[in-house]
Amino acid sequence: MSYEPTIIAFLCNWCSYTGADLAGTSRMKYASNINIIRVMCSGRIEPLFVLTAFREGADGVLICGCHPGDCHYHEGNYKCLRRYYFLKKYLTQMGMNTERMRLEWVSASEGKQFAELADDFTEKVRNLGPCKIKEAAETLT
Amino acid sequence: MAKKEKNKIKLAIYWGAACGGCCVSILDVHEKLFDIVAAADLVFWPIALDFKYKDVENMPDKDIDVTLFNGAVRNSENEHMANLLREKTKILVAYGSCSHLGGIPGLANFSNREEIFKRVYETTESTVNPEKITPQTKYKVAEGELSLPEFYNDVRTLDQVVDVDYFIPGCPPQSERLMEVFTAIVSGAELPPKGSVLGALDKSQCDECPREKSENKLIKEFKRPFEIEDDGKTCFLEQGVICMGPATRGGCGVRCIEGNAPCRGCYGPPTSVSDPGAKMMSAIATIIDENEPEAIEKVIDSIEDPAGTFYRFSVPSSIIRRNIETSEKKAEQAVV
Amino acid sequence: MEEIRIGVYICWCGTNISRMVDVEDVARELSEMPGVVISKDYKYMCSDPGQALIIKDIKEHKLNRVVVSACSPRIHELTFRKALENAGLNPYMFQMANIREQVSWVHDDREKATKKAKALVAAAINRVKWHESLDKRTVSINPSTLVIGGGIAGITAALELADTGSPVYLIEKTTELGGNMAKIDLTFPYLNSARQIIQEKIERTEHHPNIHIFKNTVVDEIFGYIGNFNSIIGQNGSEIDLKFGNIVVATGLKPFDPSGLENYGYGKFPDVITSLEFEKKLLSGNILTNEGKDPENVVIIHCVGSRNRSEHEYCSRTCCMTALKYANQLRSAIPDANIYQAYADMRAFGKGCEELYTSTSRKGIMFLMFDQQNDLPVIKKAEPGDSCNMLIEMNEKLSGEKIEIPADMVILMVGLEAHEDAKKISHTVGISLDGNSFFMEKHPKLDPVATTTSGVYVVGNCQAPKDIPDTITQAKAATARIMGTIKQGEVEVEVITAVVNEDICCGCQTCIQVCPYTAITYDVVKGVSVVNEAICKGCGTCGSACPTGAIRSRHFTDNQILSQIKGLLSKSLELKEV
Amino acid sequence: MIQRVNTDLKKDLLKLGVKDWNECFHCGNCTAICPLSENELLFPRKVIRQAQMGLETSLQANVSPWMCYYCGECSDTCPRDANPGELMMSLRRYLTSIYDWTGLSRLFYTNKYMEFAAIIGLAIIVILLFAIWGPPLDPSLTSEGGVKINSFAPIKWIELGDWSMAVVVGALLISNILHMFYKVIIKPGVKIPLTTYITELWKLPTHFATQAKFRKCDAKGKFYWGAHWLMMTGYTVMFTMIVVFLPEFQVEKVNDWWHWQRLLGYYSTFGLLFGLIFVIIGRIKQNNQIFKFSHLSDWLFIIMLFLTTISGIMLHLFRVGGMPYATYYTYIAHIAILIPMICIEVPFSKWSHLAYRPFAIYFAALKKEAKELEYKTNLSPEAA
Repeated sequence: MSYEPTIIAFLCNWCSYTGADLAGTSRMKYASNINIIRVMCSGRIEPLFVLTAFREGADGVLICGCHPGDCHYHEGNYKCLRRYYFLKKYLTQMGMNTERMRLEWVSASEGKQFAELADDFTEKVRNLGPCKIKEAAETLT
Repeated sequence: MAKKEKNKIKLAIYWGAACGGCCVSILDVHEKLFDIVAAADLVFWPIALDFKYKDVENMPDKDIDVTLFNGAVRNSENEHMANLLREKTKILVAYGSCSHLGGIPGLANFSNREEIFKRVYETTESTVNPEKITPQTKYKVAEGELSLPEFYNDVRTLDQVVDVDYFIPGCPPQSERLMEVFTAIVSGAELPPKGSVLGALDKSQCDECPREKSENKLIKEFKRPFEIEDDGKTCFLEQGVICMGPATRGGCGVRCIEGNAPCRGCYGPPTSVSDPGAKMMSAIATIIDENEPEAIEKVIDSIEDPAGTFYRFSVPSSIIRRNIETSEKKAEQAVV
Repeated sequence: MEEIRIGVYICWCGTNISRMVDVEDVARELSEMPGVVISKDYKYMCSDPGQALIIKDIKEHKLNRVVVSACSPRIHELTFRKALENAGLNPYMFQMANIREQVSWVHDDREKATKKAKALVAAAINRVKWHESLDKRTVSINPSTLVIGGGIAGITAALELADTGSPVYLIEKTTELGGNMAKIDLTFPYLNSARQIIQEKIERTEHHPNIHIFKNTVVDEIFGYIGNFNSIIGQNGSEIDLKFGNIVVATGLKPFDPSGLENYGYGKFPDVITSLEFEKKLLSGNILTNEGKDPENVVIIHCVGSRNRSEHEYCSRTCCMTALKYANQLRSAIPDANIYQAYADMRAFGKGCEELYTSTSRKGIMFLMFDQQNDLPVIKKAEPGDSCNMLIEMNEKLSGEKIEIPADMVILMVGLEAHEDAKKISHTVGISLDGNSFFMEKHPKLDPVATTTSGVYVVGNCQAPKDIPDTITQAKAATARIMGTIKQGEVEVEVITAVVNEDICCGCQTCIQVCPYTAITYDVVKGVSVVNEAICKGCGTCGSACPTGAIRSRHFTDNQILSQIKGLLSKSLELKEV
Repeated sequence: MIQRVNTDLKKDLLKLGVKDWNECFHCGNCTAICPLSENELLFPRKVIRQAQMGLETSLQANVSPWMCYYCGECSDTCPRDANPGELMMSLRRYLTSIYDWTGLSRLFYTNKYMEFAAIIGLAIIVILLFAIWGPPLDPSLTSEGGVKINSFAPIKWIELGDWSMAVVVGALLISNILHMFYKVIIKPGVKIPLTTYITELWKLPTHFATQAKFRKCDAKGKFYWGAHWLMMTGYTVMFTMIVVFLPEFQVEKVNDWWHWQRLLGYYSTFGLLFGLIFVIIGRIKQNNQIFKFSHLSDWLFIIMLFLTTISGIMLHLFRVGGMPYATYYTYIAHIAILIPMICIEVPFSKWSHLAYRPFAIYFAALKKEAKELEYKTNLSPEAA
């Protein structure tokens, strides 16, 4: 069985989502494992979403926002950054490899960087193997 | 078996994996216990009355009107009784944090059975067990076969095992609240929709909290309660102490805060929140007053045990119910 | 609660999507999802017949939710929302799945692409179930406009607006109007005098009754939103409170500083000068070397700081033609001079430009080509015996020879780059910068004048390097847009805002400091937080920070996003075993 | 190697008659259309570029102008009317002036007064020599009825003059070719094994005799090659006969018309006349690219040759017709035209191309071999 990881990417509307669109309009090829969910700002992304994604079976979660200082809403990305580190610590405690979760800044002009990031992250998650959270949480033993 | 009086309801109380505090909280109604007894026949209450499981098994289905089930589901006995009582009961109430959210026993979900047994029966400082004897579910002796309930790998909430009608939160629930709910049930008033949390408020703790709150919530360092000189007036969060109040349902009468201790979240999340830990983590992370990764991590590191802090009472009911690493180990062992 | 009836539409986008995604299969499979009443595919959903199809179905099948799976919502979300509105449905009962930019254009395995498309559409279907009607909000428009920057772009915009009778506040950082255009002698391609053009405009601006000019002034902070911005600017020690409805950002750019490029020896050789320094010579009427002589050999080096990975990758657009302009001016000033154009590519697009190149190339001017990426010319000091001061060493591509050119004057055609304060300005007015620190337009093709912040327009060189006609065109386009909103008197604003559920809010006030716009205040009487929706821009940060779940980020609620995640994964997990 | 740009080269070339200097913008159409341009030696674009840029060394080492026979296709095709064909022609003048170490070539090309002065001066010297010596103007005929030409101009003296002129001119030409060799092969540092010099040597006589490349250039049937070949062979035959076989040629007894000497003489005369008339008409009518521009040196060359031919024909007719005085004066005139023509045109002017062309082809072949050798060495494992 060849394992294809499923990855959920939360992208902010202004920088990263536009950057992903740019990757599209530039016809840059990247792994089809990345599934994008749009939010207005990375500041909207909260642990609940990430945890739910893992619980529902995602193998990796990618979070992208504007570069520090470039947030469309001034500082939403910093809030995202703080939650990201918080979540990392919590997930480590829950015995999860936090490499399954990644935060990167992607600007609207960085279509190429997004495509490369998508490929790179997919490869990393592929190497980590399937995430067991769904299984662990739903199997009562 | 007590003779059924007219207009009296049949009430059962059972404890799963629990400390007994919930049962004590029922006793804590003091003289009002007479009101309860006047209104209800206690048909099953292992801590106080001598009934056998057989007696319950012999009851017709849905014979019991109300069962207050406290404690989490930890082993096969708990699970069996949960199923049995569900069968025999009209209104099954998850009573107290453990059956509601998993409670303190739920913290065991950070480990697995093997780890727990190893710790308890081998490595605790006071244990002398050179033969490494651990409990077995079945054991043959001359007199026949002895059996013990099976200790499960993880702790579950009641509603992860059976269908639950209502939840009364708290560790333990406040006796006053119990009486309110009990009175309501007995009076035959129209009950809220199934699945509701009874005996608590819709709003969270802060609504009742007498401490002074302001918008100055930015945090540079988290402190444990003993590390601050509490003025007894200012919101704990503003003093850098993690208080689960904002993400915890009110109704307990802010007892901990009245006692100058921050809320630990035993009443569980308000209706609008599914996973109190996730919400609280998000809120707390957002108000960290740093922008650089290293600085942020430093602030976070001042929280000793985030999972235990934010999910003190709710690990089994949370999104990531249990430690995935130990569960994976368990899975590996199973394969071997 | 009314029954949920969803219409799902999968767009072919000609072959753009259908080539890589089996759209018919997607439509067929998703028609089985609960709540889906009809599921169709169509060649071009955004076309008039495509929209008509949706409208017809909404009416016939009593649809109350619509999912369109096509291109990026950044392109056509508004189009389809309008269609819903035309069909009498609230426009927010709509969700788009982006299967072009995120699927067909970026993947090359048809099977996987189709599965991913299904997952994205399933996510949209799941999400749209939680959508709720949002009501339009309008705000009145203050007819005044703030123009930041007094160069040709800002002056043009200010004059256009002022001529229609609208008040304009023109803010200029320096002490003089005119910007870069006032520093140049002639314009290309027709070699008209730049000074004459700009001088007339400056005079008209300074005496215009509707234009209030603030020189020596910068804007530090702007509050508010489209139609109702305000800012406090300091002038002569006093503070003036300006109120305006729209903002034109026309802050221009600056020439690249070649000091860092060692190969050109700028700063080391006095006769290596930048284009703007050469303009100064032209304006003074004397083209002389540092020693006061007529230069015999002049080398004009193109693309200094442009089109190179180590400086700026973009083309600065104006330098080629300016270099040709210099060659013409030099030729007429010093007829015997040897003039060399060291260039990487000659870019002569635009009206009159190729003609300028052709006529210049016939004037005995030598065009030498070099490799701008890997092999730049190097300016060396000549030996004492040489008849010149400098030697320019380069690998000339057209001859394939390594050569050195004697020169006594070198003009560096420096590129154009964003001001260092672009970042600060972008924060002040709340717009984005692109990778080169130029202000980002709303859409590079469809809306090159507006920005992602309503009521803020970018014109001229602060958006990207451009020549004077393009700058003026953009300035006039922006003013046309602004005049449109002023005439309407009111404008629709963001409905995607945060809202506090007072029944849940416990008054912990965590949200208040989290808001970047101070849109949330604490209502002491009710003991709850309150969002000022006029100020709220809908980022959703407060919703994520609210520990009680009392704040809802409209159109991005927890339930909407969680359902989207669940819907996506329900389909996507099938992908795992390919 | 870094080449210093010679900013004055342009002015220099303009003096040598370069036309429309600024027009070329290196599109390369000329090179694409040229039937003679090959991968090994592409022209005219590259050499024009070198000339325009002032790359003296590269230009002087470049033999491609000699490869061009001026069919004019390039000039017809040029989108900017830069006349690349004519530039090649001008560059041949430039290269001739460079190869000539005496500097006379440059002097004559750039100063028409000096060129006229040299021609007229040499003619006067010839006439003066005859005058000083005072040849016997014997009006009587020999017993066979021939003019007593050998007593008028004794063969041994004429032969001595012939040979000394041939030696001087030859020495000048050979030294110029050696100079060309230096500029083309030695200075650019082309490394060629000795064997290659020998194996490629056959190209010299072959191209000299056949002008095969010109034929390729003339593929569209314009007869230029034929006319040129007739003229070239006629000239060569005549030159050889006069210098080597003078005793057979300058005879008092008129040979029968089928005698080989007379037949060859007629062939030469025909070849020269045909070619010259073709060229003169062409240059007057400017009926093709090749004739569109005529430098003074072009005219001088054909006029001198034409006059030499005409005077030679007249000399022959007077001799055959037994007209002693006419023969003697025509003889002096013929020599007075011939000597300046050969002395000026052969080493210093247009005639020199008869020698430079075959050598250019030879040198080009050497360079090509050298390049291939270098390529192979670079490919070999030792180099890696």
